[in-house]
Amino acid sequence: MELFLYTALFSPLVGSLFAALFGASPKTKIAGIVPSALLGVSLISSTILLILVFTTGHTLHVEMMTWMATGDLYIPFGFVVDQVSVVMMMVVTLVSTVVHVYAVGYMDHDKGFNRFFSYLSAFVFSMMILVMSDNFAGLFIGWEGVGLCSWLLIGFWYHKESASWAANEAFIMNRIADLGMLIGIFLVYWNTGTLQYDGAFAAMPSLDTATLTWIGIFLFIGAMGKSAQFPLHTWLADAMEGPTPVSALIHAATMVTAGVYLVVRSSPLYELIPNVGLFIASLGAFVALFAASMALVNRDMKRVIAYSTLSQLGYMFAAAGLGAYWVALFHLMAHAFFKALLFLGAGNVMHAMHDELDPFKMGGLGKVMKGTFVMMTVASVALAGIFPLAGFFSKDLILEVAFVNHHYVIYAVLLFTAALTAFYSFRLVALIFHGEERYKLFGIHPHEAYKFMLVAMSPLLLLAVIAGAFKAGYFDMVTQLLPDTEYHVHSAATYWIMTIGTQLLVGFAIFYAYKKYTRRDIKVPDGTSKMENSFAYKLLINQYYIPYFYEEYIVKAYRELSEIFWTKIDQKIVDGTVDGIANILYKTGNTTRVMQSGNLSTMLKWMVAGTVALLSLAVVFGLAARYSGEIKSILSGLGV
Amino acid sequence: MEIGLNHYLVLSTILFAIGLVGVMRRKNLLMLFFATEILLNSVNISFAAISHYYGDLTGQMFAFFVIAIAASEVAVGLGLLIVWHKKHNNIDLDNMSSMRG
Amino acid sequence: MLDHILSILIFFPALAAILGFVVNKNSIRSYGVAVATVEFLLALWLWFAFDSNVSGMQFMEQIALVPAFGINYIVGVDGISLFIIILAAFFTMIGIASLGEMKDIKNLIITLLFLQMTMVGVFVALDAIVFYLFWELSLVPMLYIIGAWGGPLRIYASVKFFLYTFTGSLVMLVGMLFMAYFYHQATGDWSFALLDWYRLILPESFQNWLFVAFFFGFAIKVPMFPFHTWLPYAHGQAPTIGSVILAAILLKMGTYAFIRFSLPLFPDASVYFMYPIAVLAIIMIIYTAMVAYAQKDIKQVVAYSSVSHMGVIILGTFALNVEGITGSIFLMIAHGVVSGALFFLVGVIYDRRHTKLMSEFGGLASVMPRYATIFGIMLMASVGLPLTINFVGEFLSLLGFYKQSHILTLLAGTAIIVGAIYMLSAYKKMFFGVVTKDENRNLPDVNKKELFALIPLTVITIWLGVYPKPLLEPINKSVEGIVTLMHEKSISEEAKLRIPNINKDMGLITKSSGEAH
Amino acid sequence: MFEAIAFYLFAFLTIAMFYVAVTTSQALYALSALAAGMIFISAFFFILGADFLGAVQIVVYSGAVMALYAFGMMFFDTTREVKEKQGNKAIVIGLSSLAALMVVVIVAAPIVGNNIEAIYPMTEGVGNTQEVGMILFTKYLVPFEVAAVMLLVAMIAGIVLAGKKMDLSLTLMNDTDLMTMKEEDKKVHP
Repeated sequence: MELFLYTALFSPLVGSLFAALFGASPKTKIAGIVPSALLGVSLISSTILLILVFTTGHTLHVEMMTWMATGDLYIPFGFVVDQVSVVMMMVVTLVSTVVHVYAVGYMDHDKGFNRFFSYLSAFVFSMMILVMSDNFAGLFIGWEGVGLCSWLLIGFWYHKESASWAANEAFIMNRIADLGMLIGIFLVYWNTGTLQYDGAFAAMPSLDTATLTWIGIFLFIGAMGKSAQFPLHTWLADAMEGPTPVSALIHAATMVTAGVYLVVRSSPLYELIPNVGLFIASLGAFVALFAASMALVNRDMKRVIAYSTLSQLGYMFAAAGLGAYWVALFHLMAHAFFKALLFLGAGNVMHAMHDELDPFKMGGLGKVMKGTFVMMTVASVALAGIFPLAGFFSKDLILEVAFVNHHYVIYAVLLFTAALTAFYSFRLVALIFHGEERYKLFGIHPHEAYKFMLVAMSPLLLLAVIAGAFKAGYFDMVTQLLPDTEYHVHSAATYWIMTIGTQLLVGFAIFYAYKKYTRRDIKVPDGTSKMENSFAYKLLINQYYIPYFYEEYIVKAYRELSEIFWTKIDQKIVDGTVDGIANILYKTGNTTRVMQSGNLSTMLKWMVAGTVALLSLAVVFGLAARYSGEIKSILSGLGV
Repeated sequence: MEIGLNHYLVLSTILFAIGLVGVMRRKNLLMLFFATEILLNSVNISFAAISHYYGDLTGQMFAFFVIAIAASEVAVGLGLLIVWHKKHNNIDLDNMSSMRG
Repeated sequence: MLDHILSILIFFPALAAILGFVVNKNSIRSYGVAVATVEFLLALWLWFAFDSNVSGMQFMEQIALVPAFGINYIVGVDGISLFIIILAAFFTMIGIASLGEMKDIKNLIITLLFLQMTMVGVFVALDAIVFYLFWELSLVPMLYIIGAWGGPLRIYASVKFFLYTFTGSLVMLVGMLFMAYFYHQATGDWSFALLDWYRLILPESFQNWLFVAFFFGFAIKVPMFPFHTWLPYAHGQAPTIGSVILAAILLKMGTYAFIRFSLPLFPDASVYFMYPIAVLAIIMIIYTAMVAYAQKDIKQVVAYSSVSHMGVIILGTFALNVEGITGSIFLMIAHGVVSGALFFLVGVIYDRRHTKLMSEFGGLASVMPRYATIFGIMLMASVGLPLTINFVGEFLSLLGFYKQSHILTLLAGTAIIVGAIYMLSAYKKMFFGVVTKDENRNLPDVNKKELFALIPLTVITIWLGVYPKPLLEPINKSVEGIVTLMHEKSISEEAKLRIPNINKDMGLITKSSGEAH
Repeated sequence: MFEAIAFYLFAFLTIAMFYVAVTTSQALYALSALAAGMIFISAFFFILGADFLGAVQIVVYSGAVMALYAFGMMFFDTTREVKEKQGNKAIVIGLSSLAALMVVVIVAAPIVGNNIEAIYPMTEGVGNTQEVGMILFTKYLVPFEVAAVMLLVAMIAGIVLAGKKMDLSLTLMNDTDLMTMKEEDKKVHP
């Protein structure tokens, strides 16, 4: 069994190194095929492990080698395959295989083809480490590795200034959260003596709640950065600069969910500190609403989908915060499938429209791009949470959790956001695929993506539809590790009212979006219409002016402060004092040179002055020596 | 009114002060030499006085040697002065500053 | 042969240097490489023969120099100093091998070999006066390297470097003499041997004063916050090889001396001064990182970045527990490798364009892909990405210091953020974007000679990041020795509390690590 | 009683003479005042019982040194009075008076221990000159000889420096000057 574990883990690394060999040379097909194949192998070995864990129920725990061993600290490269990590492995490997195959088609005109695949496989490798590691330090390795690969991939088209800027922003913002994570890890080590999950979680109940709350908060700060929660969310929208397969893999399915995985993985800790859980849930609900509102008005197709990811992440954190870890994980899985599908569909549309992103400039593409149209509609329906598809089973479950735990405020917010989600996802679909062919005005003639790209997307389509069915089997497996609280509304009546109600609400939102955006007279908004100058619209289009605030008051302030530090303090003060001392010595030398002016009389005067000084000293000390007794008494009187 | 050692010492201090004034004030080197003579003599007086009041001849010994030194100093000093005079035909102190620091 | 290996390690390069005068000009380069390689092999042999589960000194040698005052030539190596010696030998070898075209290269190679002698000497000397001797001698070759082969402002930079460090070490010398005097008072006979001094327990007030005296000498060398202004000038004007050796090895003398001298000799003073020095270290980290961000010249960015990393090292040293000190020693070696490599890289681009201003470059990634990848790896290492060598050091140092104070570590932790900011913005200015200047259009990529230096450094950065055990084990063993010594020697109550008692927890160690297997 | 009168008289006279020597602008007045001052100082010596010293003072100082100065003065054209660029007087007067004050304070307040005992005690009844002779040639023989040598050196220096022709140092002159000098010598005494 260990063989499968190691293949699942290291095949992406092998694929990445293989592709890296061709790094500098121009596009070679092999550099794309081999990593995808290796990822297929990793997918197969993960499914075998899933079947093993699902059927027999016992987990794998293997230690490859020691990493750091000093004093009491002992950190091995240990890997564990238990219920939670096998689910994550499945999600990661499946989505990345699909994205790899898709990317072979998507990137074939790009001269950095080989480099792209080495970075993408490296990303999957670090994600696998993050998911499979058995201790916090291993998690941190994956954490930073994923951050590095996202920096490489966002900044893939480095000749674009905005791409490299977005890459740096993403990396630095993740770094800020990683500091919180690091402090959390230190707290865990110094309080429980070990960083292994099992050892640490076993020792945690004995700690006092104050330290536990601190550990919970710091670990959550780490999760916040990676999953782009409220204060650190601006990087996710800018990360759309990267190629679409990257957004599909990293900023929809895997990396952003790492934060949720962390919270789910440290569920024993968050069980002990419910108030932190409540904070996480309320922040999650807030972010859900916050992101959904921004998605309503955005005019860039990929950013709308990015904001919907952010909003769904809010849902997951809400569920995890309320203690329903298995629900959060389930929603994570389901969301990964249909969101990746949505992104890949968007990729097809982008290619067809020669990298044009504004949905208002498209329209009526449904006739031309039949396959993508079907896939994106099904994905949006799943996202909205209509009955048979995956979204219903995971998202509505979260609403139930909120309702059962009597957090009606969170329930209301999440319900309203569900409606918003339905509205903006179908606003997108309507604008792109229905209505009048506005693209003709811009002289673009779109064409459907390659056949094998659509085939590659089909597993995601299938899963988006049937993922809900796994709920039962998934539930028995995962709850062996996570707390298995059942969420049943006491009376069947309220249950039915609730579900039917949400379905109607969502249906109505979809219908309204369709009616509004498939009208004939839609034209590209050019800032004149009344709606655009309304305060709300301006607030939302500028993302509540948060990026402006960050740029103005943090980035610019930091730059000016460092400029001051350098020019003023470092050169003037610190260096100044050093050179000042040197100058003082030099100047005193100069002034005293006057004494030896060669003129005998002045020199004699100085001589006599010297003797007078010495004589006066003699007098003073003589007197002091003689009357020392009296002087001491006077001084002590003065209290010296 | 008994003349004590202090009187002599006060006297030699006054003379010494006058010598100092001379040394510092004079711009003419020859006059400067005169002033140094005064300094030396004032010291001699104190030597003699101390040797007298402490009944010890060492003071006088020193006085002799001081006189000997003074004599040779004047000899050499005047010689140099003459040589300087031949070269610059003035013995003004202010333009003798070739030994500037 | 084996028990005199340390003296050979010290004096072999010196003799070779003297012989170097005889070697004629055009074969001096191969002569230099040969000597450096032999030295490196000797160092490897030392590592091979080094027994890593002995915490005390190995390969000790003792020759009486001035018996009257107990000054004798004592040398010994333990886990702490072993790897810095190997690093010094390694860097001299790859430095000489990858020397570009320099004027009168013969004298340069001879000076480098002399520098090699002094470097090894500092790290093996166990007698205060011999240590001081090598400590001063190491300034002279560096003075020539910067002064003769440096940039336009070289005289100012080299004189400033020399005088600054020199005054610091004078204060240190006074400290040493006082220490010897106290030793004489306490035990009646004169001795400058460090191991005798370890057994001397001084009252607190003396410890504080002596600590301050030693602190000035070491702080200027590290360089710590207020005394760091010589470093940017020294790096700015030094030739590539000078900067590499200065950054990789010479900066480590200060921090090594803290661990070898200040901590064990004055445990109570170290505890007493822990917070002020920690605050200084934090200022060092954040302040110099921000200054690095404001720099226009890539070499200054790297110079200030090394000051920032030294801040983390100082923090680790003054964590006064095994994890912290081991982390700081490991970070010394890590910083040596990474900043050495970074200065090589800056040298590579300087040889091609003879300018270090970042505004001159842009879009180099497309012009020089191999150079960009190596620079990227080194950038990630210097920012402290896990699985690179720097992360292990930084992680352990910050972890160690966390036990002493939570808030200060949180502040020091911002090192990883501010570090990322200035390194990434420098990388973006140089490598990303479109090629604007046409001189950059056809710059040749990294050639074989430069790769000879860079590839081993990259391999070490990754290898020691993934598998640091071979280094961590001996360091850990020797540090445990020092920490137990400090714990027993410390008088004040607070010191007993701050410095962990290793052998009491011995039971705990076996239990927790056993159970974790 | 007599001694006090003599002391004050001579003291006043000496101070007056030296004051004149220092402040006059006429070189001649300065020289003569100085010589007179010397005489009065020798008078002090006699009062203090150091007869031999007084004699020596008169002979050497007033005689030889003053004579030397007289010759020296004739050499320099000091007939017209000497213009003195007066530096600011305040410093000069201030400094010297301060110095004098300091010394007086030190002497007056017996800070200096007064337990000096005589090394070579004066024995009563024996003539001062005899005693001086005895001590000079027994205890202070070496310094005496050294003083003699010093005087010899000073004499030779005086001659060499002040000699007419001798200031042209032979080593510094170049060959041509040497040749011309030789011809002149031949002409003067063939």
